[in-house]
Amino acid sequence: MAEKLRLGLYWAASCGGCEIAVLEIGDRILDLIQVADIVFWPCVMDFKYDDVRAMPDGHIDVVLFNGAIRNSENESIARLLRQKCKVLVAFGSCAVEGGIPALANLYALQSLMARAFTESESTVNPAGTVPAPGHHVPEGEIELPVIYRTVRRLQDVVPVDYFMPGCPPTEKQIWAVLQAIVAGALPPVGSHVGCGDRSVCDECKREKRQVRIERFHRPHEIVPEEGWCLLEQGIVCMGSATRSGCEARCLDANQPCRGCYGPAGRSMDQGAATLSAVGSMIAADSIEKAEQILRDFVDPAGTVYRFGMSNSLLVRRLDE
Amino acid sequence: MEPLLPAIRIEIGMKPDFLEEIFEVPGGEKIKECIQCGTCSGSCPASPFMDHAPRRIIAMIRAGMRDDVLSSNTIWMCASCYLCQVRCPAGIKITDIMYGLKRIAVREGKGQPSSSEMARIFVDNINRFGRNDERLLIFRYYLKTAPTMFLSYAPLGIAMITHGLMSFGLPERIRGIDQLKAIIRKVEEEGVV
Amino acid sequence: MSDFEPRIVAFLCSWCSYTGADLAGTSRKKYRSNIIPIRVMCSGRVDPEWILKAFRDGADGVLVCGCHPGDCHYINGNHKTLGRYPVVRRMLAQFGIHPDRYRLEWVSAAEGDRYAKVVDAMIDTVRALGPLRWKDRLAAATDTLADARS
Amino acid sequence: MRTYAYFPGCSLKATATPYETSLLDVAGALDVEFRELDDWNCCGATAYFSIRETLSHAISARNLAIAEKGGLDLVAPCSACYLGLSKTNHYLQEFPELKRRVDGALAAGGLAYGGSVRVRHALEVFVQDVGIDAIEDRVRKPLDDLKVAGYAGCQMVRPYGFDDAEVPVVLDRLTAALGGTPVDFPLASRCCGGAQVMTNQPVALAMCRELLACAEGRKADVIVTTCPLCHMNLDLFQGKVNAAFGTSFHIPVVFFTQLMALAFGLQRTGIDKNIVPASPTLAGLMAG
Amino acid sequence: MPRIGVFVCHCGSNIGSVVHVPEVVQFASGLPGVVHAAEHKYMCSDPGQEMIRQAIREHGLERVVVASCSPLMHEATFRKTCEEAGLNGFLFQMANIREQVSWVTEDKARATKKAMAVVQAAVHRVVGHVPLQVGTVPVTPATLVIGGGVAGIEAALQVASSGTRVHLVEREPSIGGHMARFDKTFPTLDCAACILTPKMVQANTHPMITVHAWSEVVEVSGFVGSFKVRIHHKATYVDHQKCTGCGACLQKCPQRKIPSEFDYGMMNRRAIYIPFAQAVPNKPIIDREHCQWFQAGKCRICEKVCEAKAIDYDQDPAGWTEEVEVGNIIVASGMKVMQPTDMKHLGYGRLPDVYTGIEFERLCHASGPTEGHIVCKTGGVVKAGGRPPKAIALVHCIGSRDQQHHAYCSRVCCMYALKYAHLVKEHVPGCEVYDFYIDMRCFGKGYEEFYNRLLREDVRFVRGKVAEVTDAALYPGEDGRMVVRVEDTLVGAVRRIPVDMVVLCSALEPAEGAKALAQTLHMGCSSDGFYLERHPKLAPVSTASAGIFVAGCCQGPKDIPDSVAQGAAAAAQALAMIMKGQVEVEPTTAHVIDDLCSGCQICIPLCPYEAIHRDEARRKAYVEPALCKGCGTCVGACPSGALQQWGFDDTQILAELEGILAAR
Repeated sequence: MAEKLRLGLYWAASCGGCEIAVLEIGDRILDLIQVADIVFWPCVMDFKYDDVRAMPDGHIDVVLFNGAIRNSENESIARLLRQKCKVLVAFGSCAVEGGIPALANLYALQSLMARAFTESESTVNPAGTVPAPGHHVPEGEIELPVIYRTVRRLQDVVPVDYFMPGCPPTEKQIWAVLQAIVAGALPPVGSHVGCGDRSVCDECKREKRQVRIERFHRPHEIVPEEGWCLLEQGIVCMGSATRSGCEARCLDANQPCRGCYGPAGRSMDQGAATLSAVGSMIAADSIEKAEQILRDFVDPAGTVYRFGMSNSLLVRRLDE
Repeated sequence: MEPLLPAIRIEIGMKPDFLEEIFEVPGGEKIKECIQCGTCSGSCPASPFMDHAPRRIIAMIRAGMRDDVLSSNTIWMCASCYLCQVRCPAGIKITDIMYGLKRIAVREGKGQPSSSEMARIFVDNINRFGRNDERLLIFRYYLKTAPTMFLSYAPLGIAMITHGLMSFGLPERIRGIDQLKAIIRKVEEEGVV
Repeated sequence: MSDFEPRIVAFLCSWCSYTGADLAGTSRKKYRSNIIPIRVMCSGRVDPEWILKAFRDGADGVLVCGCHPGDCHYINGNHKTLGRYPVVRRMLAQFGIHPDRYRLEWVSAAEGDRYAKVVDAMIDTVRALGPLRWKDRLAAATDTLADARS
Repeated sequence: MRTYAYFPGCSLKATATPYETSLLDVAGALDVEFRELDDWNCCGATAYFSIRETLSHAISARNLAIAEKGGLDLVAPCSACYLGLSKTNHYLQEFPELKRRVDGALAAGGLAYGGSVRVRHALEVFVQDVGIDAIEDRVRKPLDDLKVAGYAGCQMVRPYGFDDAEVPVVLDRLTAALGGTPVDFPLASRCCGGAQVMTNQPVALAMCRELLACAEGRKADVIVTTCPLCHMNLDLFQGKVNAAFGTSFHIPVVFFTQLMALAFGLQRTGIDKNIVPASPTLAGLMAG
Repeated sequence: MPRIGVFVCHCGSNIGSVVHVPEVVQFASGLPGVVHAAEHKYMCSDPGQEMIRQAIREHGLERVVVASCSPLMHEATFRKTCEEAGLNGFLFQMANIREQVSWVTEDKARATKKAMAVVQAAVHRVVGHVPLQVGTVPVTPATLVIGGGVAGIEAALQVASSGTRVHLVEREPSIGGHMARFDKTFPTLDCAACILTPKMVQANTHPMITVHAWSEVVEVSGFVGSFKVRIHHKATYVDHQKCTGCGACLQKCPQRKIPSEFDYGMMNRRAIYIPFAQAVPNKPIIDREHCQWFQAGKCRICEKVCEAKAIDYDQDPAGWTEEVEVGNIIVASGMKVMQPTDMKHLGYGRLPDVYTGIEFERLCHASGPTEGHIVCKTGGVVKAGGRPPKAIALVHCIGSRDQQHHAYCSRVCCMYALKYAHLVKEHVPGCEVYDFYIDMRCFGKGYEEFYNRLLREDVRFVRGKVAEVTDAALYPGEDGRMVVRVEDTLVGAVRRIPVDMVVLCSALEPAEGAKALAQTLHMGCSSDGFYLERHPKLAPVSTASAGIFVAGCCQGPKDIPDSVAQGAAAAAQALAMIMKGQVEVEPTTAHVIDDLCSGCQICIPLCPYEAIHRDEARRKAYVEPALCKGCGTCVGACPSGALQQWGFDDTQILAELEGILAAR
């Protein structure tokens, strides 16, 4: 029989949801290992980076890389795996477009550190200790990865073969992609896999009533009417500007789409696309009126780039 | 016998940039837009007594007839009633332009001595006392310009005294005279008119 | 920043503002040359993506001009434009881009003079704000392994 | 009780004292308080502009700055002061460069002016704030069949006046309220010659003549004025007009406040202080 | 990469004197894809165009960029040039380096740099151009004419004479406009009624013209070729089908003292009335506000005396509305004469016998308040038998050429003042006529000659704007008269001139409601409030809105000859369109990229023309090209880029943007 397929999975700057999502395939993982050896999956089995370093280049057939590039470790392992694998898949929203970690790009690193390690209400840190790259312990020097000021996508540090968005990708899509990998039936390099190429509205069953937006609500402020387009109800839903493939699950839960699959169709900036659509829908005939209605659209940047900050045209806040 | 010279204005003798001097008056550029309609002259209660009515003064300014304008009695005839200004279809602040011309004339010692003298004394009174004691004004003015004429005013003076319109006593000075002088000095330092 | 010459991109609707800008020329109004227009049929066509793209790729300011509300040649295309305007400005501010770098102005086909004034005013504002240099500053704010090792 | 900052100006302290006394009495009668502006300086009138423009704004800005501290409207009974102060107010808004200089000058005197002071004419305050009706109610001795030529003069109505710049009406409304009869006086806002009376007297006299002739033609018993200079030219110099033109005008000239005092039945009207003696009708009212 | 040709125009010295053209050409030839770059003194001239055609053939150009004037000026010209050389006209892009580069700065270096950036943008953009075909839409063979003044009547008659249906809408009870009030017309002095009335009647009786008098256009929808127009007919309370116009009701109506609008209140009319004797249509209407029956519930006399039984008190006071379909619209909504009431120093409204020009017209008119006798008021009333004036003042430029009112010149005042001067001389022997002018503007055919004639007729011309008109008599001969105070600027002296009548030649202003009508029609106004023509010289009667034309004073003050000429010109343009039967529409419409459209329907309510609907079967948006006007608003809003606009595709605009920002 032919040599078994060699798979690797890695977890960079992300919540770990993607790893769990993979396990979602359940018993089918047994079918998987019939045809594929998992040669690197630190989250699940005890592999060492040195094991990978020891591998010949291109040794791993496919690496599913989840998580954004937030620190020097993320980047160096990304480079290492790129070298050791044939096919690199950016797996999940963080790897594809920055994801939740990339919201950090709206702030300066120092202020984030201060908030996280000293200022936050729940923190007790009288010494004001904060992570430092180099640290001396009795056993000697230990090195911590350096945190980057700007969170980036996997494709910003190494060439990526396939993009599989989703926070996390659905188990259905994961299984489909794994099957494609095993069958060697992957689309041309550079494609998005495990998703559609239209917008979430394509899969959303809610009805449109062609009404204009009089005022905005945040999801927790009202109980939206079932079955009616949330955007028309004044809840910022990013479905129309977001790539399909999730089967509109959030909307089935009566919650707006947060846009985790990234921009739809030909749009090059998911946030701008959303603002353009939403802005066009409000019932205003003067700038003043528009301002008044949009006042309730809180934190536009954090809303429309919740998952896509690293993927956006502007990428981060830069103070003049 | 005197040779007869033609009454022609030779361009070389004109001062075309006189116009720019007027621009120092706030809003002075509007003078460019004058259409010579004569509303100002027709409105002016004093124009019948002027060497040149306001409209022609503007024309002369634009023609660069600097000396003629500054030496004319026109600018001193303006009583600042603003009638020309509120009626001017070109929105020219004519009264202010007359003030501007007065200032240039005073600076260069041109034009009606009597009028400029009056203004000078007035200003001097203020600069010294902060207020303008009318008795002092009248007194200094006529003493300076026409001592003889002063006598001819005796009847009026007496009338005023008998009607209790003229008191005696020294001119009073305002308390903040130094403050006022400081303000004046500051502006003078700026060297603007 | 006196020597700094801002680059400003203007998106002009063809019916009012582009015609107005032409009128400024026909009547020989003078304004500074830092602005380069892109003609669209209606200000409603202007996609916020273009505005972000302009800022990212080197524009220091973006001006959008359309017909006065109520006078839109396409009835109410400019209502969509003004609906997008405030929220885009607010988002720019969140990215640290001064909202005045992006302006929406109404210029009718008869307001050549106004167009000239709007342009000069915009140039003054942006010149005062200084260059944006988005790409360079973004690169400078991005760390790499090299930085980490050093 | 209405309270205002009060800017008498130089004339009311000298040649126009009857104007001030009647003004203050009438104010009292109408429950209006005029608080004299502390240590005010001369407004600069028309003469100062002829020498220094920025300066004349600076010195009148000093008055405005002092008034601003008090936070009250600034009332000037003299039209020249009224205009001088209003003009500075307007110009400081209209011309930023001028404002910069004036601010600098004020600072040198330890003052600052924010531009919040409203400059009002005494007549404006009585007719607009107190109101025609209140004035009518206060009348004790109506000016029955007294024909009054309301002479607003120029600087009270131009260019920043509160009344119509061409055909002012406020004085006529006041006259009517006092029980008198306003005569149609087409020259109501025509200039009296102002300070020309000193510098170019023949011109001023000629201007006054037109006014007096018109008033006489309209059978006015009295000309009512709102400005010390108008008053001086028409009253004090009426004799000179007659001398110069061989006319024989004898039209009494009174301040509008004197007319009010008369109609209110107050003790001091000061009308007797005027040069031209009261006409029979007027004398009658004063006696009765 | 397609083969691109760049052609830079000097436009004589218009561009060449500021932009260093050779430098631009050299720069262009270095741009990616550019295989040929050239310059020409006048690119739009025949040789210039021939140069482009040749280059296309010789160099096998697949894209063309012309850097010259505004695309609004010559885009069509050069598209045609490309077509003639076998290149689709939309593979062409214009770079405007005149109106928005060379004409707006004197800084040659900067201008040249800017021109390069503009050219580079065009070159980048044109790469992504695709061939497009101009579409056509049919034209409904009918024209709407708004306004029944002389311009509107002329336009209506011209259009109708071709056998085309015309709807002529007039908001007054009669057509005729201001001209119907005139006595004589300058400079020929022929009787206004004699030349206008026949046209009015002709219009009313013309089989192809429907006159909607006492009506207003309240809504216009649709677009060039097929406008839907809602016309509101105000209530007349008289059935004009039945009414024979016998006039019996007019005699019997007891309400006699209602000031006539037509005569500016100088005459009275009844509650049931026609505005003037020759009114067209010559059918009365009832003025509800003054009618005994409507106000007091009694009378009904008109009903009793009407043999035709035409009186109908039960008409809906709100009137009624009808909708008509037309292919194009001619706006001739006219002007109004300014009321100089706020110029108190001129005595209008204060002194008797001070009139506006148009009021004086009625004084000269045989059917006016004085039966054509120019006489002073008696007891404050204008009527015949009054004392004839010994002297009259004609005052020019009232509210015109006056920054406090209207900066513009009203163009007709000089001439009608001269006309009045003549009429006074004719009607009132021995009357002195003083004509006060700033500049005598006699620009028309035979006008200067007319002025010359009046000079011979001993009119006293005084160059100077009247400062004031007063009744303050100060000098002998002034008692009981009005005195005009003016500087005779030529003599250089102030003059006081006693007169008995003053005519204020007041300005022509945009008509009442002009702004509102402009909005109904989506038409532009210039800052003075008059309607904006598409080009002051080359397109004086068309507007920015295709299929909408302007004529007469609604576009700016003008005299009768010009108004009539414009009416005819507008008619010609309207007819040309109708005769052709179709109009070309730009192919720059929106279209849907099916694979990308998810049917989110955000675009659908955005389209003001309802050109987008959802294909339910395929659950996708569909744009109907015939309805799409090509504004691109839906494209800008589409969150997935599934909507694109031909000629304004995202890729094209972004390429243009890159071109601009790449320039250094």
